[in-house]
Amino acid sequence: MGRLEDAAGAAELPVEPGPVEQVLARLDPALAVQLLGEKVRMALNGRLLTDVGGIVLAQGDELAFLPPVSGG
Amino acid sequence: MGRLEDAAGAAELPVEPGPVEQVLARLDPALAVQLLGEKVRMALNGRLLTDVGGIVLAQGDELAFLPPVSGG
Amino acid sequence: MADVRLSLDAFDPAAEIAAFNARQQYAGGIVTFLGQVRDSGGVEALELQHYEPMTLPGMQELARVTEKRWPLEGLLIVHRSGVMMPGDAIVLVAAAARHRRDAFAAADFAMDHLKSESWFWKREKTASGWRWIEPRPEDHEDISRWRA
Amino acid sequence: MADVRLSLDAFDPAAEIAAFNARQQYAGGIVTFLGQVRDSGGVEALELQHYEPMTLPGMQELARVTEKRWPLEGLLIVHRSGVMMPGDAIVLVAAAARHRRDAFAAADFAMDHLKSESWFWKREKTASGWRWIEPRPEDHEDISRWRA
Repeated sequence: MGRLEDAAGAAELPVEPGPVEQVLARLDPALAVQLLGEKVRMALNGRLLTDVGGIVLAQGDELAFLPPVSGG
Repeated sequence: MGRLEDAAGAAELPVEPGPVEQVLARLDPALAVQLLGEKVRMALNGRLLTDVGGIVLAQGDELAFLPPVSGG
Repeated sequence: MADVRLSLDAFDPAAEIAAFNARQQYAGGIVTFLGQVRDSGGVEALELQHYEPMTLPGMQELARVTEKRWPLEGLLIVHRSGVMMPGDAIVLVAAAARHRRDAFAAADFAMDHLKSESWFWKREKTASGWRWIEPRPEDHEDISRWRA
Repeated sequence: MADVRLSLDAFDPAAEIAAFNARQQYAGGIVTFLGQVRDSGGVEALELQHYEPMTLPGMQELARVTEKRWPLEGLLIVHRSGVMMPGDAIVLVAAAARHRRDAFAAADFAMDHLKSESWFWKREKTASGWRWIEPRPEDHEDISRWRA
């Protein structure tokens, strides 16, 4: 979402299922660095993750990278 | 104004000109006590008085007794 | 710049808000406060009295102080006097500012001062008759926040 | 009880305020906040993005927390998503309560949380193109007031 869409060049990227670490390793390294930025939070199927370690994406799962929000 | 109108039985009382002390002395004593209550402020012709001592009412002057306010 | 009115008749708060908002193209945030006669506690009517020589001048002075304290794009203060029924509007304050915190603070400040430092006297009518309402201790606490 | 909406199209804040107020006969005070795209600084357009699975649920949770914290008679939260022009409404919060301080606090609290803890991303378009807007340090200070 937000500025990360510009970095990714798209709002959504289809990826192969598998452990999150492997999914990220297959992305453009510059993008992966941004997605793993300190202020970026992650949500799996609409639920915030406290720790991405050990998460394995299955077919149909949606992993969202959420940069700092700014509403109102 | 406010509850003091009930005490006075009227919103305005015509009084003889003269020093405020004399004007008050000619009123009903029970009313005078209420008008001089600690929380009552006085205004002469729309201007708040800090001290009523020494004020002399001339013809046409309006002396207002203002109990605690409550707006909104 | 402020629009300050003492209204002797009922006013339409929604129409006032719509008209005020329409003038605020430079504001990022607009805070409005509407005070109305509550339909509860057996209150049949509410009366606000004002003192002609002082009430509106006092409201204008309050607007001046409010505008001096916060950078506002617009300020509206409308206060009723007279007899009101449940549901009737008593007071409307609207503050428009570039930034929202200024709008919130200005509206809050103006309301606290209208409540306990403006020249109005309030009484309500219930089944047991009319009763004058004195300011509550909270009203004085509210206003003391601004003196810090 | 709260009316919480994510609006993908322009909405009319004056009509929303009028409709909300009309339902609040038990409230003594109603505070509304309207945030709109400011006509200044060369901003040609503003875009708010939301994330479908989380944005509206997050707003509903915010309404629940707000209603739990203050005794309210009514609460309205409408937030736009999409591309807006100067003068367009971005967000409307209305809080109705028996007592005015509850209405002020609830509206203020909801706005602080919509600003910096809701799932929206904002960018603005000027002559030099689109630029993402990160939250300002003040936004985090504002929200920390409620944790005391």
